[in-house]
Amino acid sequence: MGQWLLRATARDLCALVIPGPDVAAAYGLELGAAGLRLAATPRHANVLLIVGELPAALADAALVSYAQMMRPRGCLLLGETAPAGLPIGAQAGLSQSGLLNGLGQLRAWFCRHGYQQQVETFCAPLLMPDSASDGEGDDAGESDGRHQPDHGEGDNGRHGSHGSHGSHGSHGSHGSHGSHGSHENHENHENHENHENHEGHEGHEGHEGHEGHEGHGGMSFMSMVNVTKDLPRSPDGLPMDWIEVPFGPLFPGLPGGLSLTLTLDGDSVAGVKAETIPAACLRPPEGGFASGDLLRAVSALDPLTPVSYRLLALRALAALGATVPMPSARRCVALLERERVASHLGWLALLGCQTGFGWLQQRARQLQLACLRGAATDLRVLDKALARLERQVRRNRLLRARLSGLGVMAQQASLRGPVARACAMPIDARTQDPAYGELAFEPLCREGADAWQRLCLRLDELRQSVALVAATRSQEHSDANPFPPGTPSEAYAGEATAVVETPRGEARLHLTASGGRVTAVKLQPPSRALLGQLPHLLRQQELGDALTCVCSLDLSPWGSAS
Amino acid sequence: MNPELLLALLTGAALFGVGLYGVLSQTNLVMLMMGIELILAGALVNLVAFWRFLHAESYAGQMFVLIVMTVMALEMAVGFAVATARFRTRGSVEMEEARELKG
Amino acid sequence: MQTFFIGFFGLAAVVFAVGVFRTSSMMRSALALLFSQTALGALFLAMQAEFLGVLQIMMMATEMSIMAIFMVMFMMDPGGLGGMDMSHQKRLSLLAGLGGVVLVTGIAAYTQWEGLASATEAAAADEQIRQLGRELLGRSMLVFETAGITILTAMIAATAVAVKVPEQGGSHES
Amino acid sequence: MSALQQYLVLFALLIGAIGLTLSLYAFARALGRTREEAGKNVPATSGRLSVEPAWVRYHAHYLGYALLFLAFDMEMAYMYPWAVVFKEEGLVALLDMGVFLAILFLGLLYGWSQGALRRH
Amino acid sequence: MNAVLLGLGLLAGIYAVALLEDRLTRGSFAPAAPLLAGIALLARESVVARKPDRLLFETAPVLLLSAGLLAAAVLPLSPTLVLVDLASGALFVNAALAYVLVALLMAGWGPDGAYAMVAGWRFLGQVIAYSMLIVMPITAVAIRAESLLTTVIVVSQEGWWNIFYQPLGFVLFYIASLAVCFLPPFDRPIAAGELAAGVEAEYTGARLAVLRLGRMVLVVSLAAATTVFYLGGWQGPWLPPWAWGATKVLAVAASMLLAGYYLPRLREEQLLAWCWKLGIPLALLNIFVVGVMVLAGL
Repeated sequence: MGQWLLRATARDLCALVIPGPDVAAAYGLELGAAGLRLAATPRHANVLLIVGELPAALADAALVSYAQMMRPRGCLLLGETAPAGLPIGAQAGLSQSGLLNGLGQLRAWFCRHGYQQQVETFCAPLLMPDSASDGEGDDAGESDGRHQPDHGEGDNGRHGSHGSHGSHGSHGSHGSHGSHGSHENHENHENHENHENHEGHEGHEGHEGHEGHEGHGGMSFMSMVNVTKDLPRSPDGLPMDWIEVPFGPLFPGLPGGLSLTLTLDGDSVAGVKAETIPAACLRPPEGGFASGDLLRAVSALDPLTPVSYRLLALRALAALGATVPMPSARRCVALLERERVASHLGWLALLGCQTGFGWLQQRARQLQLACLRGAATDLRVLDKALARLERQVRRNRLLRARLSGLGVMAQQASLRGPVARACAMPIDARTQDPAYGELAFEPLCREGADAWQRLCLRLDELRQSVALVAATRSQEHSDANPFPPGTPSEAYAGEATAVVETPRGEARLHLTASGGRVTAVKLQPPSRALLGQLPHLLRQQELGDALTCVCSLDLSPWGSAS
Repeated sequence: MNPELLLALLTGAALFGVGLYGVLSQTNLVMLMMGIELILAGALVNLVAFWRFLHAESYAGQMFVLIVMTVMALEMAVGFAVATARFRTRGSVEMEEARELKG
Repeated sequence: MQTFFIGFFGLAAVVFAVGVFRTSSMMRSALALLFSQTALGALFLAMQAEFLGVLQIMMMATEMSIMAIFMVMFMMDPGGLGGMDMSHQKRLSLLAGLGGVVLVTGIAAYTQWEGLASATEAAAADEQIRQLGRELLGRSMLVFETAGITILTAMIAATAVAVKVPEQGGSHES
Repeated sequence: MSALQQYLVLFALLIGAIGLTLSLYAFARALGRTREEAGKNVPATSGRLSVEPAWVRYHAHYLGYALLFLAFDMEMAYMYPWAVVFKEEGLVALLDMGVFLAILFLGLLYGWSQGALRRH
Repeated sequence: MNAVLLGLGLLAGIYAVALLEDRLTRGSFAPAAPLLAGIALLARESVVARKPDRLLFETAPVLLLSAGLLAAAVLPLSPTLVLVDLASGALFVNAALAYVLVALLMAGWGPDGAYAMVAGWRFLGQVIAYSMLIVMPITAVAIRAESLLTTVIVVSQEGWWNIFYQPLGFVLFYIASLAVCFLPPFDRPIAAGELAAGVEAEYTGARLAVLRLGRMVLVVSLAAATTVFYLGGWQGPWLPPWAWGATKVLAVAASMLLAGYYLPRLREEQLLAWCWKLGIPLALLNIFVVGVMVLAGL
């Protein structure tokens, strides 16, 4: 019976992808074809799929998510290094065949380990402070549906403000509050003169302010007027409690790795905090980067657009005076444009996921993967498919109604990339590139600056990019690595800057070098200016609209703060 | 004596009692309205019981039930509207405080 | 059988009603009221008032859910995390409540209901709805139209009181 | 089937649904119990441990709609009995309900004009 | 006997719906997938989030399932295949559906999780708009049938199905039923992209299985309601009545799922405004038009 069940479980794998399905797709992984379902939350997943190397922030998220998954659960690592403390069920290479192979291993692993009696309890140091505040596993057990009434008495002083004790109140075990100092008020309460005394409980305001959410602290009777007096008011004049809710780093509707913390007033956004993944790897080691290391570090910076970043590093090194293994100018155009097509399609898939547009999500993902497979797809076929997709999307009245008027950007000098071009600002680093000049490249622009115009602009650019690739008539590589082999020479010094128009806008790399070693690296990634715009852009938007806004900007969380 | 009728009337009486307790004991406008809802619910039970066990042929009884239901809904609509307005201006819907602020 | 179910749902309604004031969680309180009303609907069904029963079950579900919105919006501690008590003059209220129950029960018990009854067999359920419809369009037409006017008044009152936002520092927008 | 028997069947269906659920739970429980682990029971918020309790005074931005609904919904109570006898009563029924609905619609229009029909 | 047949029919319907939904979300077809998913859920652990309102948390899945089942109980598959032919059947469907809202509200509040709570409240907003569009078109159907009995409603459509007699009512009812069973484009309470599964987010293992089962039952029930009220129920040539009934229910369910696949989710603002400013006046107009048509003897 157990074996039979496990075999059934092993055939139904539901994965939570870290850093996110967008990154997996950028690596060319077809998750659906491998039989995986995607989970929106770790609660519903039984496979934690780790794609590539995780930066520290995401490694923590992986641990937390793993802890929140239900047993039987397994972890599949595609890549080399696993986050510390995570039990790995299966490991394989970072490719489609690796994925299939790894899933096979994982299924076998499930059948072997699924219902083992002696399993170790998973625990990471990161989870501990929290578990202490909630009492050891008080609710996890299905033991009898009631909490032990006496748990955590010793922690009162520290955790009272969480209201963790209050939760017992709702289970009828009122007795457990006896020890709580402020509880006396209860008993006196029948006598309603006490009401006028509520100012006497000022002492509690302290522990209230500590949480910032007055609603929770109250063990004593407090005047509602006092509580609401200082609360911020919503536009309709009601003083409500606001909560901070994390969206990300593993939120399905946002680029994987981007962490938004939204302050929600009901379902309106009252405040935004955005965190990205710090590019720790760009800090030069003792004595500076060797050029090969720099090349590796920069191109691994953003898994969404590895080609652009590699090209950026190559150009920067070339500008320093190094001899670099650079592909021909035409070939560079082809590579960049192909990546732009794939990236825009990946963005469309994310938009589809965010707006619940199933068809768009799947179609765009298919085309993205086809585009990434390179030689396997004929350009004309791709162009035709894109034309169809474009027609369908543009014709969709509901999508238009959803996106129109959302996230209108003001023209600003700091804007770059498609967002700027949708604001009628023809800013494009490609115009300075002579190779593009030969192909008579003109940047496309649109007016309106809302999410719908950004969508339209990206659709236009998709077609334009396919046309550019076709115009270069460069030989398609079936090779995984389209760049010529070899490492740059080590003879250079001085300072230089290189610019590449990545799919999200212009990325600028500034290198300082001496004696053939790069001693300082300064990267200006394309999404930085936009991150600063978020609080203004999302203010008082409805939650769904706010997330669509963020999605429409196509932020990349990678390497944003160096 | 018809036991069904008595049972229904007892239910109505109990609901009325609970509602009355709520109206008198709650300090809060919203909770107070729940008490009123319960009192009206008690009335509903009695009306239906009277219709069923006394005058099953007269549909004015059922009509009366519809009217009471309407009253329940409207009481809520207006009550909550008042609560919203009060909350917006005073930051509270406590009845005690309402008195306090007035005096 | 009918007696049993009348008693059962009556008891359920009362138990839920008591629950309304016995919990510190606003959500529980609102839902207890909801299920109290649902039990009443079932009680109506047991009393063969089918249309009224189903109507009660339907109407109260949405109306009491809306009540939950306002409970959660305006009460200090909607989760009941603090176990706060928000009542006053408890003993007095309890006495008044009990007094009310005793009084009403007394009246119910000592009235000679048999003398008041005229017909005690309920018509078939679909016939009832039809009869109610005829009543609505016949004798009770004015009552019905008055109900309409009342609803209109309530709508206007609710809108006027609750929706208009007092201007404050020009910060209000849609 | 008499009306009371019909209600009994519906009630039995309700009990049956509860029974089905309980038996599914019992089956799942028989397969093994949940292991208590740190962090497992914290509400999932996309890869971060959520600290704050979510039970707050939630701002329902559609409260204008909710208030109108409370009143407007009552029309249903009258419409069903009316609909059933519509054919036999004829024009009277149409006019009666026409007036009633016109009155209600007026209320809706008033709410609309005052901005109750929008997010606040 | 009838009950068993209806139960089997319902099971088949649920399986078909689950299959199609799996096909749409994953993009590949696997006939055993829903079964495996169900087994996997039952075989998995089930956890209650810390500090929950346990009573509400546990009741919600049962209530959702019961609401769906009760709605289905009064809808006929053929003249004889109906569990309970209730005299106010059409109203009873509404009453049962109202508890979907209550169930989701409970599921949202119960676990004390932010995503779930926002999702629960949003669904309330959605339902108080769209439940009107369920109720009002049914009134127009009842006008024509002169009864609330679901079987009589089907018979009243002899020759001229309601979808042709009152197309406006059909469209409104269809859209509203999408909203009530929170299928896309109205799936805001369980949207992955907006709230990471929202109401379902804290449900795991067997509890999630029951919650999802409840939703499937709901979809089938609403498809059956659409069939009974607008598509002439079991009526049709050549095939036996039950076959027609089943075919129509499945077709409607499939169309409901497919509609969401090709449409993006609505914005809350538009969702509410369109319903109140467009849907309700149209529903009233529909009632009036049907009334006039009935009086004119059409």
